[in-house]
Amino acid sequence: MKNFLALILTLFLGFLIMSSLNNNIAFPKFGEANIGDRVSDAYIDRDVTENPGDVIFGETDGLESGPANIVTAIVADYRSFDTLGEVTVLFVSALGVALLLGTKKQKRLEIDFHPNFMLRVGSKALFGVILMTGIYISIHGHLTPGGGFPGGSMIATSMLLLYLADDNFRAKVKGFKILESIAGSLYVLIGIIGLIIGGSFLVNILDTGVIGELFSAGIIPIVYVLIGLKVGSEISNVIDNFLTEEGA
Amino acid sequence: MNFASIEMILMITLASGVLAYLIGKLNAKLGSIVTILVSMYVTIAVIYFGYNGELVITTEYLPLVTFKVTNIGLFFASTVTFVFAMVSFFNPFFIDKYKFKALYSMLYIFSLVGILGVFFTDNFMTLFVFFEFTVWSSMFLIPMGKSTKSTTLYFAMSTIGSFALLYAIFLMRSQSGSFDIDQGLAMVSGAKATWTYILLSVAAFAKLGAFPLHLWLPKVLGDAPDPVTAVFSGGLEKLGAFVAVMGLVRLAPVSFNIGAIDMDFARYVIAFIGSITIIIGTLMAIRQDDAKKLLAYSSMSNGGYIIVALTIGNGIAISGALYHVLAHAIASAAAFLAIAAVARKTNTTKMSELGGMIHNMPITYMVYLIAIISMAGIPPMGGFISKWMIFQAVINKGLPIIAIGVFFGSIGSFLYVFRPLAALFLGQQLPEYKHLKEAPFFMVLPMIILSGLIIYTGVLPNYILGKINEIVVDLGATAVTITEYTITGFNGTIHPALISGMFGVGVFVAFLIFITFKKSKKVTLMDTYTAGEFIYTEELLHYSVDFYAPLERLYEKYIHIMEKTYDSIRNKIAEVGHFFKYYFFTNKPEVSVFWIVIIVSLLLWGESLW
Amino acid sequence: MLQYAAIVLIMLGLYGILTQRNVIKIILSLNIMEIGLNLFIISVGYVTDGIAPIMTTNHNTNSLIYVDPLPQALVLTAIVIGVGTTALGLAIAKNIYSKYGTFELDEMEEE
Amino acid sequence: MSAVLLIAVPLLAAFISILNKKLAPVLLLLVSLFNIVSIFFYSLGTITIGGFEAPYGISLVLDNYSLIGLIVINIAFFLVLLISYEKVKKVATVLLVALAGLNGLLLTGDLFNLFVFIEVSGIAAYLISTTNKKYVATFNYLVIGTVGSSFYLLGLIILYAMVGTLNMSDMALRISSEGISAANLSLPFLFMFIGLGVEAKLLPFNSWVKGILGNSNKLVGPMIASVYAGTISLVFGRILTSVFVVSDRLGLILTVILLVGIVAGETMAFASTKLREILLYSSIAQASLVIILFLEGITGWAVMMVIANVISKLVLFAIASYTSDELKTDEVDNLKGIFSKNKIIGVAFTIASLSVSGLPLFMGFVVKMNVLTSIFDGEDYLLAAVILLTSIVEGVYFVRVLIKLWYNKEDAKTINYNFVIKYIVSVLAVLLIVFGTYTTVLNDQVETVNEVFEIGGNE
Repeated sequence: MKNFLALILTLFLGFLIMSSLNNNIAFPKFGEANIGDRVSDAYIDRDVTENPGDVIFGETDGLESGPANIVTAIVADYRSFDTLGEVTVLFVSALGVALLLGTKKQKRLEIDFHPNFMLRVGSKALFGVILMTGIYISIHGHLTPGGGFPGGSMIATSMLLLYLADDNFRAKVKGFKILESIAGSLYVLIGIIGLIIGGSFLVNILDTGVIGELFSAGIIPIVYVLIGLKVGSEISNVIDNFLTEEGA
Repeated sequence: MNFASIEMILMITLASGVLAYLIGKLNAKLGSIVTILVSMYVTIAVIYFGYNGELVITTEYLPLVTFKVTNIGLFFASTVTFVFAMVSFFNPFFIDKYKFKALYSMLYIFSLVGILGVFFTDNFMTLFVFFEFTVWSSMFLIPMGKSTKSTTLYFAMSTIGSFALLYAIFLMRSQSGSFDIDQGLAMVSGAKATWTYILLSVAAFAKLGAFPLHLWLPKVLGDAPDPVTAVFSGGLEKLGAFVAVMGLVRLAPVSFNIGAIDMDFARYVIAFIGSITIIIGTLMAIRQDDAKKLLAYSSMSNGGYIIVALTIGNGIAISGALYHVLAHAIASAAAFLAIAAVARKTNTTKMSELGGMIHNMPITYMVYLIAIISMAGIPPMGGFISKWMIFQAVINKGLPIIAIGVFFGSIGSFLYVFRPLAALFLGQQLPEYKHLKEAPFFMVLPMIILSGLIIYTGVLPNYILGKINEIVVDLGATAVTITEYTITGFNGTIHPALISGMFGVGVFVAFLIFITFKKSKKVTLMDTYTAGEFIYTEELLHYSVDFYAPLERLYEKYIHIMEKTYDSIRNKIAEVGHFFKYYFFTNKPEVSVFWIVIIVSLLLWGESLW
Repeated sequence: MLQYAAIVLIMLGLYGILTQRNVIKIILSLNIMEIGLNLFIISVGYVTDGIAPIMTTNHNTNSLIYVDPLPQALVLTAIVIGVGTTALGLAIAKNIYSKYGTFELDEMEEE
Repeated sequence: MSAVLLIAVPLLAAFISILNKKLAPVLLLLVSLFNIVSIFFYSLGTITIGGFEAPYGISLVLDNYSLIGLIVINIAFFLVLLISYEKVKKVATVLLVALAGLNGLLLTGDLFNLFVFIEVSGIAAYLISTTNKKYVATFNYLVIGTVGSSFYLLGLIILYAMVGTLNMSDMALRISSEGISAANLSLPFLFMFIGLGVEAKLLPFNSWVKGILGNSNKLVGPMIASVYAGTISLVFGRILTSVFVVSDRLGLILTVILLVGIVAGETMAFASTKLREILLYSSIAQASLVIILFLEGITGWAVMMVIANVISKLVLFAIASYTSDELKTDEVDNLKGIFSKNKIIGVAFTIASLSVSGLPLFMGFVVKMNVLTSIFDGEDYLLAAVILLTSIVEGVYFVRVLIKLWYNKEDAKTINYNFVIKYIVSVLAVLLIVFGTYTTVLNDQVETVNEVFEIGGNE
């Protein structure tokens, strides 16, 4: 009965939302969004502060925001403050997981599965590759799809692999903590330096370079590496917390 | 510095409230002595300077706080501060009984501040602030007495009253554009006038303890500390009368006119409720065992007289009502103080547990006698004058149904006021109270002053009536014709002094006869027997228990109706609360989500339908 | 249409939260709802025939038709926040399990 | 100096504080103190972040509205830390993040940034609430909070699709210039309203409150009921006054829902017998009332009411939670007479509750009177009647509690309230009296707040 009622309700609500959106003349139909009316138009044209004309990959330099990946430009430059908040959310929830699951962790969680030698060694080999990919993705966030968050997750995945493939493995949690702390603090410090030098928080104080080159976009690659390290260490921390328990 | 400016009086009083607290922390008795000094100071300042026209307003301190001396404010203030001053003499003798001694002194003074502020302002907001101030400072006095239970009830009823007042204030403001009292009352019109009339009546009823908001009165007066009861009955209750004058007399409700008696319907309804108040007060007073509660119900029924008189609203009615305010204030203060004096020694106010106190406390007995004679409206006391004027007005207006209530109350009061007299002071003396002495001098003194005043108001009412006439003229009615010794009503003229003289002679003759031909013999309580058996235990076969049993049986079934009503209101509120708790706070996350879904759905559905 | 699919997912998540009494399943329902929401966010920025908002050697100028990059940036934030909440939820779930020995809300004693 | 430091410094401290557990609480106090002091040095205006002008970059808005909020919330936050210092130690980093989140909520001028800060402070709140050790309650909070913020985000995205901006003032501008009808806006606004309503404890989206505040310890109680509630109310106020264009119909319906919330809150408090429950239900009613005032456009006094609530709820919940921490019970009947043994605490509690129920001499009264004046000016007689009627109920249960806690029992337990809480609650109580008698301050503040919104908002 309860389930049926819930079904009816959710169906009803879904139908109402759909029809309401459908009848809403101001709401653009799927695929008919007019970007020209939106703020994102300026992000694509990079003409928030001044109009650089047509931006051409590999040629235009000195843009207000340098990444070739426009999403990165938004995430790490135009709306970098959101990203700081986002990092904080992840930070505080990782911290919360650590708080909730106890701090006196000594040993791995007992699981029935015992990996064999091949798996252990093989996964260690794979670990390096995944780690490197993660770092690569973080560093190239301003050029290609990806960036600090996927890169960081990938770094954490490599740790997860080690955890799963070896039931005795423990990472040095203390190291993660230091890394996390330094990366986070640096992010904020970069912001504050920007405030001191550039007059506003998180302003891009470095030269943005030529769009499309690896060493371009000013602080964005730095920020993304920091985010990558931070996210990686945080998620690794979370993994560690879930896979260990109190004991000898 | 002008010590007779209203701001100064209020400031000094407020400051000495704090001072009383601080001193009271060091020595409780000293703190309570401060209350005497302060209330004496206030009384003298108000009465002496006020009636010499020297009470002034020096500056306007705050935007919404303004003061004004009016005749009616002065009249009420003198009455109430006088009561406060008289009662304050009792404080040092009772202070040891309270749990928070220093606080008691402070709150006592704060109540006085609040009440003064109400009477001396021409601004509704100021009036309301002080009104509420009085409520909460007097509220915390109650639980220091016998029981803490009635405090909440008092607060609830008072708040109903004060919020009705507040709503009325805002209604008037919406038409007059300011919080000025005179403007507000003058400019409100149409349906809003009727609403204001009703709301102000509710406010007055709540404070006066009139039906159906009367329930707090007996409970609070039964529970509160003994001196405080006198303050409530003689002082704080009169706030209601003040508001009633404002609403019932100065406003003209617009409903429809009842042609036969030339009276507005809304007004008639209020008058009717007033007369019901009288009847219920009387009936309930008759069946009480606790002397304080009995007097409380009598206060209630006296409040009914004031309401009835004010609704009639012609000169003689208004001056009757105002005179009744004064007469009842001092009479009930005296009566409550007398009972407090007894209770201080015996620790009870139950009539069935007392008796024969006349042998120990003759002066207290006399004071009580005088007070109740006044309350019953018998010459030569003040209560007679006011009731006479009210009767005049009611009869002249030709309100048969209401007159029934008024006369019933008058007769009924004969039935009940003499019961405590007989039970407490007369009759057989209880052995355990044999060695009690008369109250100390400083308790007797205010009681004597009060009884002197009761007699004065009964014998020579003309000076005070002259002052009241000024108020009556202010209110726009015709003044009552008075000469030095006479008052002229609608169908005759009385000479209070003459009546009193004759009455005095009669009493004197009776007393002589009583002394000369005394035939009774004084016996102890144990000197009796029933059905041939001697009594061996000292239990009291008290004759004032179930005194009016046959009468009580007539309405026994109905007496708890109001209590039940309020209980059920309370239960309903709690039920609603439980309902909400049950459906919204169940410790299940899906409940909130469910409501979110429901509300979004309904609203969207509504939007799409419209 | 993609937006409708997204709304269906959101409703599915809501249905799960409304009906499930298992802590883990509730967290899963939350996740489904968040995925639906993310899909919806992305769908809002879609432009027919638009390309991914990344300049490359192939699409080397900003005068092309890109899809709206802002919702994509927002969705990134939303995803990360979702991860954070989920991790926290799971940690609380683990604590609940070690306290009551069950994930079923109905089997726990009332606090 | 830029007001962004109010957010950045706590964040920096939070990141550093995980390195040393012992240092973290000290850092927390220092940062909180720094925030309080530094507020007075910032100049008013819009602060751009990353050097990009609004609406393209995120901007923070420091106007008189957010300034008042910042001052009150930061000071209240600091006081809560002092009251519950031994509880703070374990969650110091979380509290630093919470501080950043709360300041962000008050400052931000961007709707999506607001969502991020809702999550930041929300997750911090979930973690703070775990110190109650009632995990199911926290779980409820998390689920409902997440659903709520998801709804907020959904509404926000729909709004973005329609208008094409995320900045608050730009959004308001575009809505009026493009002439989007209120009917079309009602869907996203409704979603956002509900999303914020969950955090602001509006009935019926608030079943989490009972579990969290009903079991609160001396950190959670004042933190959630006073600091968080105040912040969310102010955020709500900003959005309702400067972004939302509520159609008359929707406004009416929301007002009715909120009125039901007031009635429900007061009656539930009336029906409760536990001290913390009484307080939490009463704060539900207050929250609803504040939102109604914002909806009605009585912004200035609504802000004052928020401040009055922050102060008085801080006192009430600090005392109630401290007491129930010590005695392991919060049944009012078991607490009879405790105030007669702890007079200072008792007086502060009395003053705070009298202020909440709106008796004169105290801040709550001044606020209530002015609010009523404005409501009557708007000729909303029914609303005024409901507020007054519920106030009676409110006063009755507060008086009932007060009388019980002061009287009735000779062998009342003595509780050792430490001197910190004694000082803090008495200072706050004095503050309530000062604001209740010296009303000029309040009037001035109300005018400055109203000016913010009359001159076309927060440019």
